[in-house]
Amino acid sequence: MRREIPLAITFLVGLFMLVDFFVPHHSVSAAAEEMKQWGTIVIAASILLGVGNLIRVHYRKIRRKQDGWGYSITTLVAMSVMLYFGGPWGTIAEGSAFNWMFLNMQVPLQSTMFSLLAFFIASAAYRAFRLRSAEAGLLLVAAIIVMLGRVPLGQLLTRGLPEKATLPWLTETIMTYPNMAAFRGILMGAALGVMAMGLRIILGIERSYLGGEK
Amino acid sequence: MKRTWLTFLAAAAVATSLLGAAVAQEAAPVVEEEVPREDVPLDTVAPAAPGALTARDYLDSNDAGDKIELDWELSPDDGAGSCDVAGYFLWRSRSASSPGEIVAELPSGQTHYVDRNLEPGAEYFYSITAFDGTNESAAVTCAPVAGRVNLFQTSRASILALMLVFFGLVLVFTKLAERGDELFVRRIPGLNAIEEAVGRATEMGRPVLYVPGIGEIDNIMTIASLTILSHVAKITARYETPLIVPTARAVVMSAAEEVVKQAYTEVGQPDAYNPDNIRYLSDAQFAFAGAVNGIMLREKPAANLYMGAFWAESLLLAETGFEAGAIQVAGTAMVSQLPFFVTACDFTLMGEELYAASAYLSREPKLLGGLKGSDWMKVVTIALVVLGAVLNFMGFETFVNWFRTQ
Amino acid sequence: MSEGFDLRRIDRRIIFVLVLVAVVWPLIAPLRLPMDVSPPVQNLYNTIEEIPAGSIVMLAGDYSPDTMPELQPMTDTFLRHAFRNDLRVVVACLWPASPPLVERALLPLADEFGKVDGVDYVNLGYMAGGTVTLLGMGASIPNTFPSDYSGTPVREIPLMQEVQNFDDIAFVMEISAGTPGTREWVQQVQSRFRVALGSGTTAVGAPNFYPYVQSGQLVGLLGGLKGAAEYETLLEYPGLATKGMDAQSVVHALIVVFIILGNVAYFAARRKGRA
Amino acid sequence: MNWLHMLFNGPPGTPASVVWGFWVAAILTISIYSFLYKDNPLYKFAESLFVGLGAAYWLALLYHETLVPKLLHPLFPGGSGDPVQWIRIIPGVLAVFMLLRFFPKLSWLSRWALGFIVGMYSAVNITGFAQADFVAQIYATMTTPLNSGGALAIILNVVAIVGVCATLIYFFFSKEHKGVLGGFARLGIWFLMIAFGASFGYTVMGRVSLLIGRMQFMLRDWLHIIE
Repeated sequence: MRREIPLAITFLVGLFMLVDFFVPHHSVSAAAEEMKQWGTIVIAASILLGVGNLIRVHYRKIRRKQDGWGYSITTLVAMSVMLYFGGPWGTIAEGSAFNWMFLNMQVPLQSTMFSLLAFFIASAAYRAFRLRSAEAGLLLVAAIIVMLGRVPLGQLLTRGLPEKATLPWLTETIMTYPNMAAFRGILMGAALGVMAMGLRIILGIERSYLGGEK
Repeated sequence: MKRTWLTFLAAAAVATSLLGAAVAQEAAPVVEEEVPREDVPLDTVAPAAPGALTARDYLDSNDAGDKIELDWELSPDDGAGSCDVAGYFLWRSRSASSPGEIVAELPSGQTHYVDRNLEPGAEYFYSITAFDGTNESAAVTCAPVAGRVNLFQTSRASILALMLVFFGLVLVFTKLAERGDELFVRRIPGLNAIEEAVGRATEMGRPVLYVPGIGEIDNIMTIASLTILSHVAKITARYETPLIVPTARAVVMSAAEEVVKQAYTEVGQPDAYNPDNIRYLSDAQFAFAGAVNGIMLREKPAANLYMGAFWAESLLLAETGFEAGAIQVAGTAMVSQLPFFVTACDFTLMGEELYAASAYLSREPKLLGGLKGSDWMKVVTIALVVLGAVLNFMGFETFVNWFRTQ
Repeated sequence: MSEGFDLRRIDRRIIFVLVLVAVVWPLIAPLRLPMDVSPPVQNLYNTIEEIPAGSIVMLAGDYSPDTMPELQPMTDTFLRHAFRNDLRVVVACLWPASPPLVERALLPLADEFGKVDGVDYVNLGYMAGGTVTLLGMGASIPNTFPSDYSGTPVREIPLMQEVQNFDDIAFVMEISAGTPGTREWVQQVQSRFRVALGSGTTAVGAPNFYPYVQSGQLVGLLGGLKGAAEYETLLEYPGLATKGMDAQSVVHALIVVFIILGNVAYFAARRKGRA
Repeated sequence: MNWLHMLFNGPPGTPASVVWGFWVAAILTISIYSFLYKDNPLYKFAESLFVGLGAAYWLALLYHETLVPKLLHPLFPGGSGDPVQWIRIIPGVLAVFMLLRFFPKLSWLSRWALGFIVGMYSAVNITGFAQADFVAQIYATMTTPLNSGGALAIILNVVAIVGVCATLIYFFFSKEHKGVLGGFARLGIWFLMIAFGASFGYTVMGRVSLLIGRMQFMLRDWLHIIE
């Protein structure tokens, strides 16, 4: 029973949502709408679960004094302070302490973290991106055209040439035809993969998401 | 069991198409009523009433029947005559006896409106008046009208049909695979590359590094990666080559432990399994990449295999591995990371190849069924695209328009 | 590997310093390179220009601070465009970090154009659920977002009295950094409810969406900082994106040089190794 | 002197909290960049700070923006005059079930909630992908204009149609890639490589833009060197 009920729920909810897509009748859509609102609530709970897990991991790390447990303290303290300002008793609006922490701590941390990649990509460009085959060569040539054609520099470099020989035109043509075609092929293939997976889940053939233990 | 399903799906397909055809007849427009025109001279009086008002079910056989489309002729004083029409009031009522309430105030010059969010299928009475800011003209009415309640979105018939064909293919092939039929899947060249890489590591007496990505355990790329890991582990177990598996997720680590341990047992080398080589490094993306790079520099693996879900760290890993001179084979369906793997690795399994490799190795019926079903659906797709393009070029649009979903 | 001086062995920190200089120098001393406009950006701009004044448009903010440099200028420029053309704006976010980021652009612009909260614009804030939330909005936007970002119930917001579902929205501008984002909006909203949809995405995502542009599922596409800069150019209001374009040009040139140099060094070393 | 004053007080009229904010942001930015020299405690500190703040932020937003308006208010409207929406007890129970995962003895109940979400997502994905990424793409490919727009446009459009088919053939696994099929597969890989090249170029562009954004913050908001 511990497996059958969830599988039945999955099947019924899935089937009903499929019907909702094809049948515009109001008796279906009214029920479906309320169910979608439930979906947002249950998904919120699943995110809560994720954050809860994070707390548990760091708590255990501190309790067992694992490597780097000091940093786990930082994590939990930072979290508590921010929650103190933004919890049920606090406010998250513009101008609040919570908002200040978001704008002046979270924003710079997160955006700087990812801007590191500019450096890494430059270093990899020099040290690892190789014309190891005809295919990789084609890739790099297309990449170089796009890199130059997508910035004002490309326009400057081919200024004066006929329109259809300029880097911006070449870039847009690559994007609109071969790039579009390949991505459309990938898109359709991926769509089939997702649909097959969805079918298996709704029919209960795929049940790994329920976890291992009985 | 599966046969019942197929029959059910086929029956559903037939039934829905018939139903769709039956319901799809367009609603006939309601005949409008002529209203005598009152010629009104000047601004102290109301403007002339608008011309004939027509109301009909919104011409879309796919809606829930909650929309009514209205058209009217301009008042003679709108843009002409005494030129004093400021706009129109559209009235709606559930009974013929009262004008009901104003549902819309429309600017002068407009002759069209779609009234929405009505009770599906209910009968409504509409009337329209012109106003000049102070005075309102006589009302023009039309016959009662009701939205048509549809049971099937006919514009989505092509989606349903192709979906059912595809689902049928997937289920048939899954059934065949379960029955033990030989389903041919070509060998993915990337698998040979993996085996060569492991072979070379053995020759050099150096370890193999296998990174299963930083996806969670429920990510299908991670799942595919674990299947390939099992294959790799069997080879390293036979050759007695150390296999290092760094992970970014605790759950993936325990899964990887299981997979590797079982692979070593299966080839009769349970003692060669070293649990210390399956490691959890860090959940944080860059910390994980940094730690893996550390392993590359210290333990000098001769083969680096990256299989699974990768994000921005792909670049850091492949660069360091390249620098260290290892043979590198990658596989991911993360399209934005593929370019970096292609240029920095010796071989790359791209997109669906990763899933195909895992189906090829595991021979699991549900994976094979999906793979074969998708394959033949691609054949159908190409045939449809070519046929459609030719017919469209020649001007036969009926066929092509059936695939239009909006 | 060959001995002695090897071009390939330079410390990567030298590369890092070069990149830093290539970014900072053009920011301090701008080169003012010319700007062209690509068709997907032009189409987006034209579509918005054709929306009648007074219509309600939606800004869907689905990004977080990490991609702000690319996407915040798009948010800014779209809101400026909408307010300039007297369009009313409903903001809805599927990413938790978006509401305050959009708010940061919204409040000063509303001041500048004299727009009133709740009448000319409303920020509905964040709602969990991703794709399911989008479908919920297709049925009822007020039921899906029962209150705005500051907690005011939608029934007390005048603008929301005119918004039931996507039938009331003339155009949706989706600012997207990943999932849920442009793909989900195309799948669940544009396809299902036939809304005109434009998208501003990170550069990383942009190539993936060209099939949607070709098919007309997206009326236009802003790809990365360049897309944002082109949009700023069309609106004749150059902002941070335009100012960043010089640095972008210089760094791209530097990276192209790195790729070429790296390959030359590699093949030279290989030839030497073989001989 | 003037510049130093600006650095610590901001342009005239700037509230102190804003200036302090810039300083905190700048210090955190530099902490992250210290990773470029090498991994170090300062970077690790900043990183763990980030994880904690991110989690707190998400929790607070979930509570204020989703759980209150969607669940708590409908069930406990208090003095607001709204009727109680009893039907929301169902998702409320499912949400509680979901959280029971933390208690090993009751964690099996969380599968009910999981089954609900997974079923809903699967169906919604099936129809979304089937319509937008499959049928709509077939339709768009079929209707690629082949008799207007001049010779070059027609050639490019034919290239696009061939490219879509060749890419699909490359990802076809039921036959060996030999003969004509092999030829098309080969063509498919060229299309893929050009697309990956484009993707490469765009990714470089994106990463560089992020760095430009940070530098604009450092040079403009914090140091007041640029406009």
